[in-house]
Amino acid sequence: MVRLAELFSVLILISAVLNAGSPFIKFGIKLYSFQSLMLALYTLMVALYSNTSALYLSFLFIILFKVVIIPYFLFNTLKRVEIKREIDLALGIPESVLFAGSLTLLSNIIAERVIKTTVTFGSLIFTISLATFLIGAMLMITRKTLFSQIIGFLTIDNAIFLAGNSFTHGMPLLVEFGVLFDLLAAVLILSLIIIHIKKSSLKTGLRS
Amino acid sequence: MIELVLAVPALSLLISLVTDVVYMSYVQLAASIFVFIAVIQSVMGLKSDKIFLGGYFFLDHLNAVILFTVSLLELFIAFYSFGYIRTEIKHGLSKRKFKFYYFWKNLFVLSMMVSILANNLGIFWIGIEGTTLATALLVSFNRTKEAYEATWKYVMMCSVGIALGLFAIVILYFTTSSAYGQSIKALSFLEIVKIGGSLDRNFVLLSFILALTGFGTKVGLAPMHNWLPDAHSQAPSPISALLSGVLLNTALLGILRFYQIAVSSGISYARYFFIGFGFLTIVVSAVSIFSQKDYKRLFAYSSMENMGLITLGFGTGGVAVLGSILQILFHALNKGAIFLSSGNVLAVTHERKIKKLKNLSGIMPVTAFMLLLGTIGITGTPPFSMFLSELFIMIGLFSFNPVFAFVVLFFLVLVFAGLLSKILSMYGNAQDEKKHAMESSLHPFLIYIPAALILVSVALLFYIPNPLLVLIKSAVAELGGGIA
Amino acid sequence: MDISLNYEKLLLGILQFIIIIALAPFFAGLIHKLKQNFRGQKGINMFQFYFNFGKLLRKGVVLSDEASYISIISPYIILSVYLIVLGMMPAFYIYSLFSRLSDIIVIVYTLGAGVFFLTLYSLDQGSPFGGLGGEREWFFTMLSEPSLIFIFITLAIYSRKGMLVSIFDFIQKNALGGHFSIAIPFILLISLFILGLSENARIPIDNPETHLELTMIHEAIILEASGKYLGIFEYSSYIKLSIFLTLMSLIIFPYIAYTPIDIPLALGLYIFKMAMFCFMISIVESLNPKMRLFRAPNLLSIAFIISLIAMILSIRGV
Amino acid sequence: MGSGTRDFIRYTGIYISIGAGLFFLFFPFLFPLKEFYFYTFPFPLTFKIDKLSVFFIIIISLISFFVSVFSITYGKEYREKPHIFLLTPAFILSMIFVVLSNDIITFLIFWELMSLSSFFLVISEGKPESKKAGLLYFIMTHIGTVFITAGFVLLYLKSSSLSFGGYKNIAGILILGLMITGFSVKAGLFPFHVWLPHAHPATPSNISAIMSAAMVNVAVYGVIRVLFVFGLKIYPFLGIILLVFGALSAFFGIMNALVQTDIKRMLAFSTIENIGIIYMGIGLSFWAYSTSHAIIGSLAFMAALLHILNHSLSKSSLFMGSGVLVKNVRSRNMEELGGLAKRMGFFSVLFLIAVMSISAIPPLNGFLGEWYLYVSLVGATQTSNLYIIYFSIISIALLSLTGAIAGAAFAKLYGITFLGKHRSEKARNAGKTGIIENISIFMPVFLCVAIGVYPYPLISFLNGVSLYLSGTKGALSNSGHFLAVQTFRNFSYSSYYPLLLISGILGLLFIGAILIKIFSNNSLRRYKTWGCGIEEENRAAQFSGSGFSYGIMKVFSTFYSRASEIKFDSEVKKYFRKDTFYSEEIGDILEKRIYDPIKRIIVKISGYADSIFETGSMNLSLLFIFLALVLCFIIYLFLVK
Repeated sequence: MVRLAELFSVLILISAVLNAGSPFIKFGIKLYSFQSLMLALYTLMVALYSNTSALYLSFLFIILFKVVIIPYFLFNTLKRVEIKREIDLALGIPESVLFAGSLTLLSNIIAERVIKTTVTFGSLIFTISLATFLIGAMLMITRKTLFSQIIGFLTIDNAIFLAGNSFTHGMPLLVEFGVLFDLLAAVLILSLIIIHIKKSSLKTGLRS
Repeated sequence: MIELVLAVPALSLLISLVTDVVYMSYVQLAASIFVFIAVIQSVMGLKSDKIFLGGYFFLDHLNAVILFTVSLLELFIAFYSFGYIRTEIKHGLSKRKFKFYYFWKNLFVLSMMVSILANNLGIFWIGIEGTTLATALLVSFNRTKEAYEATWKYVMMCSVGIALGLFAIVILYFTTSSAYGQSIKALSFLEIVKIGGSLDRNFVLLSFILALTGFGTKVGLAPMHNWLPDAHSQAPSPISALLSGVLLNTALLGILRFYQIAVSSGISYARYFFIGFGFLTIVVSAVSIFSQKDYKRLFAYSSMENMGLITLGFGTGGVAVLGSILQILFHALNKGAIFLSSGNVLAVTHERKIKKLKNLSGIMPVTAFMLLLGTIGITGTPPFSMFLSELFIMIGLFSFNPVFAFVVLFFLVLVFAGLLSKILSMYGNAQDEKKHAMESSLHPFLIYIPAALILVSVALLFYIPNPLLVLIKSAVAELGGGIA
Repeated sequence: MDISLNYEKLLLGILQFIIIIALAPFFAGLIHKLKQNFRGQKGINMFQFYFNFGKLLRKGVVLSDEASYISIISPYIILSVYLIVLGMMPAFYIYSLFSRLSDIIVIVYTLGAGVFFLTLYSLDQGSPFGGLGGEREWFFTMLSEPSLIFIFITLAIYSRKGMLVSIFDFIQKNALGGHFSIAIPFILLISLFILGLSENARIPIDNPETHLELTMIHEAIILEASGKYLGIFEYSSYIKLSIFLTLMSLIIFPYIAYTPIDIPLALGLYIFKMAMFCFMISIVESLNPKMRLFRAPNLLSIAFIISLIAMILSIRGV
Repeated sequence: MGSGTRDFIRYTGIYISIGAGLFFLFFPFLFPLKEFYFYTFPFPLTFKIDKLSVFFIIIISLISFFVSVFSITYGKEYREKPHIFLLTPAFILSMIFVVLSNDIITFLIFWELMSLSSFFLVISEGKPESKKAGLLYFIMTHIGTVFITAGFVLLYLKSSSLSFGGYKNIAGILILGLMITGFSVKAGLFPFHVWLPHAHPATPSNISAIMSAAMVNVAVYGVIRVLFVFGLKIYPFLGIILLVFGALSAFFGIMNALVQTDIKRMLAFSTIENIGIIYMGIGLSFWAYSTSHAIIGSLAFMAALLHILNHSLSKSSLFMGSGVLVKNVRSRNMEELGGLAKRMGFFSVLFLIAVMSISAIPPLNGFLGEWYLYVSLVGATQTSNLYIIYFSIISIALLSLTGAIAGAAFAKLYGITFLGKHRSEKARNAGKTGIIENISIFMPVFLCVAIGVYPYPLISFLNGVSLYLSGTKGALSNSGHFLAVQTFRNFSYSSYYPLLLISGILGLLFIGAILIKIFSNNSLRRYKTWGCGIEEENRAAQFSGSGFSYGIMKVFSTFYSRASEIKFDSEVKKYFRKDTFYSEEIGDILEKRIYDPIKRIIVKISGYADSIFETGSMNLSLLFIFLALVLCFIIYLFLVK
């Protein structure tokens, strides 16, 4: 079961790296959905392992919000603004992938350094969580399309969920639910703004 | 009684969905007064921590001060909004645009109250994120390209920042759950502080760092401040006042909670992070202020500078803590006055650029004068109350390190010079043609409220009511600062 | 030194005062005469300036349309200011009439008051030349004021006395007593001589004999004066010359009478010394051309440095 | 606002000012209580009267009283801006309370109130240049306040007392340096003086009179209080530094005053000069007291106090006079005035006396202060400390040079403004001065003369102040009717008999006038001034104000930043030019070479910061967040055990 959980967690990281390697937005949203599914499955594994009832509910919430509703909204918005791919990349695709790899290495170093006490799922999960977090951040920093930025943000969020659900065996349900709800609201609002910005211009050139 | 502080905004939030905006403004007045009275009732004479609503919320002296600040400023803002809506509608803005104004505003205030009063760190987080979302659509109120872009930046940056905050909470929970197990207690601030000494320091420090950078984004600490000038300049002026005056402090409260936890677990050097970020913020804002072209952005930078100073004060400790807490209150009032009077300017001229405004004292003498007074007040010049708080912060800084204090003072002078030169260049010349009529198109509240804020700011220098002083002193004691 | 008054001292003081006032035009005339003789001219009568003065007094006054009260009062003020400074000098009798006033700083500043009114006068008629003179007058005053102050202060430090009368009293007594260092007074004399030339509108700084508007200094100021006012100005300038000559004569070899009996000898010596200095001035004036205006600071800076050296020497000598 | 309301406000303000001036003039005598409080919360405002503050209160209230009386009629100029007259009493009262205040917070509150109200007064005329001046003034004064605050905070940390009572003789060199720098900014001492020549011309004349004659003194009060009461007297070199900066300030101020043609700007530079002289006195006396040369100390201190009073009296009357000129001629430019002595008889005499007083012409009061200073400087050359000997020699040289240039500058001021032919049509049509204006100028001028001629009661009062501060008995004696001071070690006196001097001059004047009257031809004829034979009347042929300072300016050209330009007619026919235009601008060299570059550098740095932080790029902003995070992580890795 632990092996399986580790597989899911590695898949989360892989999907994040894949995201870094693709300029296509639709694919990115699909990847996010997949990543969330992996997260949900991982949560399920943890729930089975530690037999915490709250985590089962958490699994359901993740499936509901992250795998279904949020991608749905994003697809919806995408349809309305009609963007297909990232055009203007601050960092080229090969470089991004290489960078993502080195970030993983970096997070492994940090994890080895920080975690000295034995944690249930070992330092691997921490590494993955941190690496996903950093890759998400990298996506946000290097991508100029608003969608990619949202996806980056959501990746960061997944990383935190991964961390939260692994070595703490689940946050209190109230908090988790609130977080998910806020996330949904954020994505909603961001989608709304994307549509409005699309009306005037496509890129974010904030200069007043 | 304290429960009402949460209940009343929630109730008026619901009411605002079904009522017309003009009627709602009356309801809002009543609600704000009610909240204010409730806050006074529960805050004054507060002896020890008060836990309520099943342990999810609590009131100690520190958040009582901030709660008081929020409700006081909110009261003024409610009155101002009353006139603001009428003026804007009179100037040709459609009523429809204001339809959700009160809804979002009440949501904003509610989530602010929630995060201030939250005992549970998770709930605090939810509240903070709630403020971001509630104000997001207020920032985009003008529905211009700039407004949407500012909103995008605001939501994105704050969300990322708060995601870091969430990470901090997760890591903290990880350490505390070893003591309390998988229960809600492990996220409860009061419980964590109790067992601070037994926590794993490495993790506490990590969570403190994450919280500082995460919530620091929301506070507007440099270099995470980039959303702040955009959002402040684009939001409607009453909302800018709330954003600048109290929202930043609410986020700061979160950092302070983590700081308290860090201190309780015996990390003594956490304060150097405060000093570093505070100083950097002051430097960045002081330097940036000279090249601002938009007056609301200018004041946003001034907010940044003040938050930097407050953070610095908390970091240096001692008397400076008293200064910082006073500064939170005074800055809210003073900045409120500034944003409200600049709101008047905006409402009349519809012009944001400093260069385009050359004759403010000719067009609207009273507002221009209030703007000037407020600007002078915000830099800590007597007879405005911020003098007192800055003096205390300075005393703390000087006892920390005189040379460093002097460097900080230098940057404060830069801020002063920048602000004053920009405002004076708008202020106007006597030779220019006078058009007094423009000010009379404003609703009288738009004049009275900033004036009242300035007056209160002056009055607080000479007379701080004893219960308030006791409250502040207890808050200082909670943060471990000595009082002169 | 005892500066308390009695009738004898007062009377003799007044007598001395009147004598040196009366002698003032004589020395000016002497310089003029000597100068003309050097040039090989026959020369005027030595007492010519008395006649000039009398003639000017007899003439009526033409006043400019633009003249205000300044034109009317300043000649008198200038005259009395110079008179009072002259009255401080213990020319040959120690208890000079205004000996009590003869504080070194007071002297310099009182002289300054004269210049002040002179320049006010120069501007009063709205003449194109008056201001020219006034400006140059201040130009030289400004350059010579520090030297003048230094000279007096050096004297004061040298003798450790604050008042001119006591200073010369000290110098005379110690000159006879053998404690007299000749160096400092001698250095001061050089400086004072240069200042005397500049303050009294002498060649090479100024040439009052020509009436070329672009170069004149003192004459430009009083260009509009006529009749008795011109007379007063002329007389004032003689008195100013007398002041400087007297100072020089006192510095180099003071012989001052303390009792009425010594007065004739002292007076004789005084006139002799003054005549010697007149001779020197006339030599200098004959040998030198007038300087360009902006070269004058060079000369005056030499005077300043000399007095500075004297001052430092006098301090270190203590 | 109706004109009736405006008048009401105006008169209310003026009468409050007059009342405040009169009240505080007698306040120390009416209420001989030493300390009093106002209970505010949480910090009470505490005040205390001692001999030093009495002196300054008297000066401030005296000047305020004169100027407020002056404002009764002069204020009609500003009837459109009645707020000036409401700010004036606030300004006056805050000055008085600064001097009275006895603890840090009170002091700073009133100090800044003073700055604030004067700032509003500076910008009250609402011209672009007054805004610029106000900005510069307020920024400079804020910098000064920062230094003062820093000093006070350090004092507080050292003594843990907020009240001045706890600060006796504890301030070390750092505190003294900070606070004196701060006060010097307000006083307008040499390197910090740049605000002053801008602020004074931009302000209504009655206010510039108060600012220059009273407010600057408040700063000097701060210096004296800090140095002599708070200061440890173990840093004699601090006194030398003050002496040197004072001398430089005096010299620099008067050099610039000389070349100005704007009357008020010129007076402002003269304020810098006089502050320099005051600082010389203070510095020398501090040096002397800290090296226990009590005699020199008390002499120099007397010089400083006297000069403070003299400067206030003459400068206030001069500024009021410039107000009269502005009101009647509508010009502050000397080159547009001229010939006013015939039009404004009594006023021009008053102005002349004030001018003489400030250029230290004996026997007026201005000379008295300088005399004390000279005497103390000469005394200082008699000490055994090499440094003070050389610096006092330099100071004597600079002081005498300053004195001479001051004479030139003020002769120019009076000569060009009042004498000669009218230089413009404005001056020809100048109005008459009012009685109240004349009276209000007469009062300080009368005091100038009175102090100059009969200073003995004042001297003994000031001696009391100096005794109070130093605790040692000086060597001042004014037995009978002369001032005699012991300058030299082995018992010799310098002395000055103002009464004898004035009676001597007047007597000689009288005798001379009578004699000449008797022996001369008294016929008088009026005729045109000689104009080289040209018959046409040409007022432009008169000597001009800028010409009057040309020679000195040329010799000291390094002290000025001069930019001159010759423009020709646009139609370039080389040998047949119709017109040429010559324009010349003389600026403050310090402003051009130091202050302006600093300003440019700050703006440049700000531009860089702007291009880094405000690119508007979302990605960059996020990058900054993560960079901050990474930085914190790195620090964290070091901190982790």
